[in-house]
Amino acid sequence: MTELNLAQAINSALDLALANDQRVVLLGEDIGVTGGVFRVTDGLYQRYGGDRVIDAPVAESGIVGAAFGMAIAGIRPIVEIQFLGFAYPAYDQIVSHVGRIRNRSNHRFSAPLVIRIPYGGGIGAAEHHSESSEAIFAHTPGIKVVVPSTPYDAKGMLLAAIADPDPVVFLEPIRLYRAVKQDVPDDEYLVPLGVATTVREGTDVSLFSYGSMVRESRRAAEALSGEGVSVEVIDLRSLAPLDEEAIVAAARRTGRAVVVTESPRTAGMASEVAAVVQERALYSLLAPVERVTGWDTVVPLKRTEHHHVPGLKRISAAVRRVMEA
Amino acid sequence: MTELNLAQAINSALDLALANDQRVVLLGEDIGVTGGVFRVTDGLYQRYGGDRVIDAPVAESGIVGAAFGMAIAGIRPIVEIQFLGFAYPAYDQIVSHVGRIRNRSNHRFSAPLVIRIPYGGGIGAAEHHSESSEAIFAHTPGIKVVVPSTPYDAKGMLLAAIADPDPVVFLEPIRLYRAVKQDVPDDEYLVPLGVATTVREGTDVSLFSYGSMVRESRRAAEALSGEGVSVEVIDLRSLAPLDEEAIVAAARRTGRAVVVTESPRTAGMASEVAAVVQERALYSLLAPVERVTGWDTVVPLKRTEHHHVPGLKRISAAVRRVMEA
Amino acid sequence: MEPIRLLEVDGTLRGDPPVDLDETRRLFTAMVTARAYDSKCNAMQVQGRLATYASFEGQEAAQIGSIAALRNDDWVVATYRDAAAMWFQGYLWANLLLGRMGDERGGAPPEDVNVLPPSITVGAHMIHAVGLGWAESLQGSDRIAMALFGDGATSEGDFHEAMNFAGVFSTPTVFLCQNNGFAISMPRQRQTAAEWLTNKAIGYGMPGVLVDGNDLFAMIGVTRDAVGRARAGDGPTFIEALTFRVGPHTTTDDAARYRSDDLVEEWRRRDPIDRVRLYLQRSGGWDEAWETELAESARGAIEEAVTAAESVDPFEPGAIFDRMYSTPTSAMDRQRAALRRDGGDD
Amino acid sequence: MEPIRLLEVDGTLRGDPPVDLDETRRLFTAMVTARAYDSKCNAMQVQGRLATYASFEGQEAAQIGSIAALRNDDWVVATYRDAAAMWFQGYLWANLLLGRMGDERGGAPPEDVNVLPPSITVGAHMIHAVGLGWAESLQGSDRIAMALFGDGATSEGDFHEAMNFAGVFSTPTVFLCQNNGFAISMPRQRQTAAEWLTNKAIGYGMPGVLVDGNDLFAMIGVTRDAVGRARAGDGPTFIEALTFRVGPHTTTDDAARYRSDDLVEEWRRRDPIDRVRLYLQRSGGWDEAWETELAESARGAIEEAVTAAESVDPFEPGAIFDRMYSTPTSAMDRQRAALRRDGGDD
Ligand SMILES: Cc1ncc(C[n+]2csc(CCOP(=O)(O)OP(=O)(O)O)c2C)c(N)n1
Ligand SMILES: Cc1ncc(C[n+]2csc(CCOP(=O)(O)OP(=O)(O)O)c2C)c(N)n1
Ligand SMILES: [Mg+2]
Ligand SMILES: [Mg+2]
Repeated sequence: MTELNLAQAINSALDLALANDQRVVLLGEDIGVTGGVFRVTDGLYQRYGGDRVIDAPVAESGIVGAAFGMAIAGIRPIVEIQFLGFAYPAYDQIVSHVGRIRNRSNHRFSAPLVIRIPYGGGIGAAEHHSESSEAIFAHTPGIKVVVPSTPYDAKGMLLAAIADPDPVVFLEPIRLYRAVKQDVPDDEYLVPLGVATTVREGTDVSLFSYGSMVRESRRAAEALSGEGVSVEVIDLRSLAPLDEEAIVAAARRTGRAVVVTESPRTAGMASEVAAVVQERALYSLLAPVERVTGWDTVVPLKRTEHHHVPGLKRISAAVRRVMEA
Repeated sequence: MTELNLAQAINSALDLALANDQRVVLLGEDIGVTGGVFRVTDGLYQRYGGDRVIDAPVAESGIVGAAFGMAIAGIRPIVEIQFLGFAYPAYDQIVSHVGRIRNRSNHRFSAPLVIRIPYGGGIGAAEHHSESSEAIFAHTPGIKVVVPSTPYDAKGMLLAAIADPDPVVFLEPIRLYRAVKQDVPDDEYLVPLGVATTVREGTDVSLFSYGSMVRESRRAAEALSGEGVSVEVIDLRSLAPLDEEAIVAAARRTGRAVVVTESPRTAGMASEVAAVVQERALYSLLAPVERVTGWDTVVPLKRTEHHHVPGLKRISAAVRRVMEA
Repeated sequence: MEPIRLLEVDGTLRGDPPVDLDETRRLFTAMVTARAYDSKCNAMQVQGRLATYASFEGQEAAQIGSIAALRNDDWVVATYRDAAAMWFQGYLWANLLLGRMGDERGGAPPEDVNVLPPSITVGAHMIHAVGLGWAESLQGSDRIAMALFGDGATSEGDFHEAMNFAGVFSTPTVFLCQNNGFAISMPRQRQTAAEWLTNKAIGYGMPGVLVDGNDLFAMIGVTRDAVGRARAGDGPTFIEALTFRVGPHTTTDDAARYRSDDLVEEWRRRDPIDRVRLYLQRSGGWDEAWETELAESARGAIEEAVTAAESVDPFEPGAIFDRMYSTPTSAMDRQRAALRRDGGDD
Repeated sequence: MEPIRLLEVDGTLRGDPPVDLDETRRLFTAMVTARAYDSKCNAMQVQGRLATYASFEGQEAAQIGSIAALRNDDWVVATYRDAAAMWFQGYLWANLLLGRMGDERGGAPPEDVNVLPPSITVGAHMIHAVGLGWAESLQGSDRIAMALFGDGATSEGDFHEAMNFAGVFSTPTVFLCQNNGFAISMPRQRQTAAEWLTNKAIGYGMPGVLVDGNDLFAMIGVTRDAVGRARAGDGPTFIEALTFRVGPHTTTDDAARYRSDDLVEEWRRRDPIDRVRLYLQRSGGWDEAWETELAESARGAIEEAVTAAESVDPFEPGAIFDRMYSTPTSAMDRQRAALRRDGGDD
């Protein structure tokens, strides 16, 4: 056990994967010599050399496309895209090829690669550096999309993603990279993909979120307990596939649901969760499912970003609303 | 008035726009000399010349990016992407630039361009030729996303899109290009964007759809009337912005809603509509909103495509279910 | 720049042939077989037995010649127009047909054949070849990867990234561009202002070769050199093979809209099969009975493949949920149940 | 290949100067002013008054020299590292600062200034310059467009598509690549195996020029030629300006991880401002009092801009909904109401 923050936990997972499986290779911009813009790959180039930890030209489509080819031929590539806002040039490779090769070759070929992408706002970053467009990946057939919110989950889910025989988009909440430390086992362990987890028990309302919004949801839950509201917080962890059973069970239990994401609202994950809840738990609902989301706007720059990324105030307001309904 | 099919109606709109506004320019692959793979631009190159109807190299990002620059400098480009499956390479330009310039320049610059894209399946086309990923565009801030389902709407909505001071993604249901003819005015007229329309009256259930799914929904409505179910069919027409008022009013009126799309299910437009309905019409709902969608799979090839794209059978089953709930 | 040519249009040879007479006869047979496949597909499409079909008539030397320079286990990543190449590397005609009938099982070549299913997205697949070859090097194998693509594909950003990665990482990749003069309706001159596509190679620090793509021998020669370099660890090569598609872009295309019959006739006179026949005749490696017989057995092989493809049973409805992941996810299971409940449409 | 150079490191001239002494003094002043801005920004970032900042120290000649060859109304599309160029084309320091403070209003240059807000996505903006210039030609104007970008940007697919479109459509575009040796941590040699980026131009059928980017005069000369060609309707040009960023990639970068102090020192000796000062001294166009004064007033101008930027009032909460569309859509209105109801977080 070592106390690690989320970035260090990911580094530890990558280190183990590189050490234990010769097929594992890292590929990305500035991940080698400098250890990545967030230092998540720190020290790995020095430890495993430039053939295992590969600094790539500035070309996201090329990086994902090359990794895709590598994966088909037996390598286990782990790609880093510098920020989610720079993943769009690679979107065609992901939707048209990475997510399809198993289907289009009827299992003859597969592409077990992991695409790690820091995402999300809340730190007043420059344009394009605060994207939260995870829904477009969750909407993409043939891939899995997961988001850890704790160091423990980050390591175990990344190791599970690497072991997965199918492609996984692994989103890392920038805002949580160094936010908290947690005891994390030194050895390999797997946190299964596709499974949500309850991070706080509660009986009045179910709060669904993932990534950095889990922390905001917990903050709100704590605050609301002072008002006598018992809020359950569920970390979805996996966006594709979504753990519908966990969602539906919680909604049926409490009868009140709020979903929190920092992404654009229209056709985002909050809408998906709301659709599922009403579909399978309608008759238990005591109030409409509230969506607390980023707006359908570009993430505003530092000066107004707090009007966009949900936090204590907006989450609490939504919870109070479902309580009063 | 002339009887036109949907492809001809679009051709007529383009013809008028080119004739009436010197700033209008068409840009796309094979749109000139041959008139486009669907012949939608037939005759326009011959009429307006290669400086107005521009055949571009095979490079979707370049086409959209160049049109974006053109639009900023006073041209009104209308881009054609050959199929929605080939729009992904241009996605970065759309999300990172086309939808952002007004915001990032605080209105100093804007990009009034139209991106026309044939979409959807049901005709047994080759891989990548049947995509229905409109949700990723609806999820993209700063653009409008519209889908006509009739020749009349196609012409009027395209002219409205061209006149719009903001970028519009204009999706054209491939399956309907030549499916029906309709009397269409010869002159210019506008069908306002952002507004849904009721295409069939009914009192028991509201069926929401757009594009080629409107026709399937109508077929189902007709069939169900034989079973004594009165089905209202609403053509959403605009996905961003969504006409929430129309959706909510209908759901409150009938108390039963079914949404039909041919796109992947998770985080698709059907989820958005379901989320809106439960949010604002929960207490009127007599049954959960049903989503009839494509699956979270690649669109299957010809031999099994009919297991994927919704039609009479699946829509009717959903309507019966909400009736029985 | 003059394209490399070994075999003149009249069948006379410049210098030494790259292969002996037996191998030439084998490759001639392959080209004739491929053409038989091509005309069968065109016919079947008209009969509604195949979906849209993209003919490769006229490009047989470029495809068979380049593949002839590969080893059996090398990787090939090609397009919708490269059925001849794919087949010659071991893909089955029956699978190619099955794909054109709209059946995903067509995308699966035999286990020991390293050929990806045909790429329909223009441009995206070249970087896959880069990754495949790279993976082989990383694993200590000397397998190489060849990407086949058209002149139009060189306009896509992904072409650039593929070429650039191959240069930077010196991957064992052969970029075989069949410049057949058109990308659907657009002539090569509208794809780029460069005089030759070959001019692009220097921008990636790699050798570029211009070759007569209708010359079987020249194709074998330049590809062999490129493959040799790649296998020796000396990096990638770009080959521009000048050729022509005699047919329309696909069966839905009307080529008369954008090119003249004269141009087609001009290229028919440079037919890649005729040229080898003339050479064989000059070299005493041909007689009519032999060709009649091989044409006969080529047609027979294609008919067999058609029968095989057409007798494949349809998928069961649920199959689409089994193909997406190694093990169906919870979403696949839920959706399979929904399809089972409501039934698919038609 | 040898880069074009007019001014030696010691300030001696090869051939004729492209501008007279007065203009040289004006451009020297501009470079000094730009550097004052750069050091102010670095200082403000440390104080937490600016978000991440990307220094252009060492690249002043490349930016001021190239812009000097433009007309006032020409278009400029540049990156996060090109503040000197943008300002010299008319963008206000105050707006550049405002942007770095995290305020969208920084993205709006004055009405008559044709400079887009700085591009942060690497690669995507060059094609915008192609479209801008193209639009001008289509409208009968002789305005041209210049794109500024780095060596790293040449690896993106969008670079390729931009260069290719410019070639095919012969648009009035100047591609100004500031090859400053690194893309974050990656040296130029890791971006491409080509010997020079200039080698890429031939692949697009356009002229490519290699120039000493720390030489103000050479920059003016080659850009003027390129602009002249573009304005005359003779199409695009690619310029590779060899330069160096003396500072780290941005204020969050630790350049010591990937490059040596020796390399930095070597480039400091080629400082673009020093070189012009030496030339002015040789030509009798310089005295210390003059430089002291101009440095003083440069700092004054920057301080004024800082004050202006820092006194801009914050946005009202609802402003984000007004910036997205010409007229807010129904979605914007609904979401504005929701924000008003619940309040924004902090
Ligand atoms: C990304 C993408 N854009 C557009 C298309 C539509 N399309 C199919 S083939 C083709 C032309 C390709 O020309 P070329 O690369 O020369 O190959 P050829 O067909 O001549 O063999 C186009 C534009 C596509 N399949 N993929
Ligand atoms: C599409 C995209 N990918 C990655 C990044 C992250 N990034 C920012 S600057 C940079 C390096 C750019 O290098 P270069 O083009 O040489 O410009 P320089 O910073 O040296 O001026 C990278 C990779 C980005 N901004 N956009
Ligand atoms: Mg071609
Ligand atoms: Mg650089």
